[in-house]
Amino acid sequence: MLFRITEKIIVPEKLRQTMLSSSAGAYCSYEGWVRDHNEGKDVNSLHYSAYEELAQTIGCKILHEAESKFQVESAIVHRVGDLSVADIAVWVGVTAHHRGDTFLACRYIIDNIKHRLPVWKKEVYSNGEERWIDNNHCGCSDPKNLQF
Amino acid sequence: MLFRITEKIIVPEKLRQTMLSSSAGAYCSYEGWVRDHNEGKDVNSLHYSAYEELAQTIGCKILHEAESKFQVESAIVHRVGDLSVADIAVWVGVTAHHRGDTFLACRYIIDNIKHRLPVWKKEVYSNGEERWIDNNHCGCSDPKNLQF
Amino acid sequence: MTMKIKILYFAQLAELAEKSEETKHVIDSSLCALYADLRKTYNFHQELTQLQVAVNHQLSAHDTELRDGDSVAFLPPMTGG
Amino acid sequence: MTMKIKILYFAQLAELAEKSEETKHVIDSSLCALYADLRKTYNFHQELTQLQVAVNHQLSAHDTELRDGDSVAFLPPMTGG
Repeated sequence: MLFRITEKIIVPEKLRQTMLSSSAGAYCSYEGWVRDHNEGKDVNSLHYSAYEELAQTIGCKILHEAESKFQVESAIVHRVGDLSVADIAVWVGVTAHHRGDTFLACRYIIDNIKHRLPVWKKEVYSNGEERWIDNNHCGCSDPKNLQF
Repeated sequence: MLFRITEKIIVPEKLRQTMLSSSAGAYCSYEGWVRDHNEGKDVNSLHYSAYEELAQTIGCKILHEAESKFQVESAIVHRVGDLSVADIAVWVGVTAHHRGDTFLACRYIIDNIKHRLPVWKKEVYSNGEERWIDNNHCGCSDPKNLQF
Repeated sequence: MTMKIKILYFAQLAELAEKSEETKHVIDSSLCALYADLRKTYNFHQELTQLQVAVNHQLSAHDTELRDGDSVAFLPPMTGG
Repeated sequence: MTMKIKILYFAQLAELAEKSEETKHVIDSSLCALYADLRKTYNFHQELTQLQVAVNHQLSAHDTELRDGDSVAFLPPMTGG
């Protein structure tokens, strides 16, 4: 169980290696990448800001919930600071005996990160404008659907 | 869209790099690892054998189905030959604009690989016995549940 | 009795306040009064009901009573990931 | 008229047959008759209904009629992944 907020570039292969286990049969990982567009606007870069003390508590809580619900090992690394297009903003890794648990746990973790982790995102557009995103919630991650 | 059967060691970081895209916001990957035990027996190694011509057709069909159902880019690499504990037997990678599609597509692909791809697995146990696995189907991947 | 309260700002609130933290001496122990005061000073957009509150780095109910030495953060909807 | 049929073996069938392929000359064009013959020769465990069939590298119905030059594979339940 690893939870980390970092300003450094996320290197998924290094993180993947921390998950290796000869008793696990299934590994599922998720990465959130900075896209070059959002809601019809050209995105140049993103800025992520975190409330670190609280994020540490809530991040570990989310992992703990996932591990006890789904019988998995799991980890989260979330980047903060200035990110460019194609950078990794968040990485989630999950291992288990069986694949079903890895998918359910990985999805549970990323959905809960988006709703509960005290991290905020500002988009910087190609025309120089900036905007703090004020709603992370598309229909697919409606809080009502968070439990599965 | 990449489908490959290979005798070589699977290097997930290399495959991940083939998926990079500045317009994708979400990447989900799955790996099947050789476990050191199965159904109470100590596993020493696995042997995978494939019907390559048919696997090529069916593998591409599975990817095509996933891409049209879920609006994703996707790839499969399946290893054959003799594998040791902790080796990667299969790798699946999926990218999309949004995370929901990547999870659904990745799960669809691995479930369909297990049921439809003409690949067979023989377990070699620490006591020297060998056994062709004759049932890949735990409850969680009942063919009835394959469509979601 | 005045209480010394440390206030932490994040995201758009930090940008509007032009600082990431400050210390205030307050008399009213309600989060509601504190936020009303800050909102007037810095022109925060949101109502208190739209924000979560952390007291001493723990998510806390909106009716939590402040005590001398507490830290407080008003948190806009989270948008990580 | 005899037909020349190439038969491909995989997994436990290849192990029991001790070969990965062979060519046979058959008279009966049914997959059912061909499998019954092979099953007797090699002592295959499964009934035909438990196997999928590929003719010329394509999954095919169990009542497909064989033609001269076809390749045929009888496939045990798949266990990849």
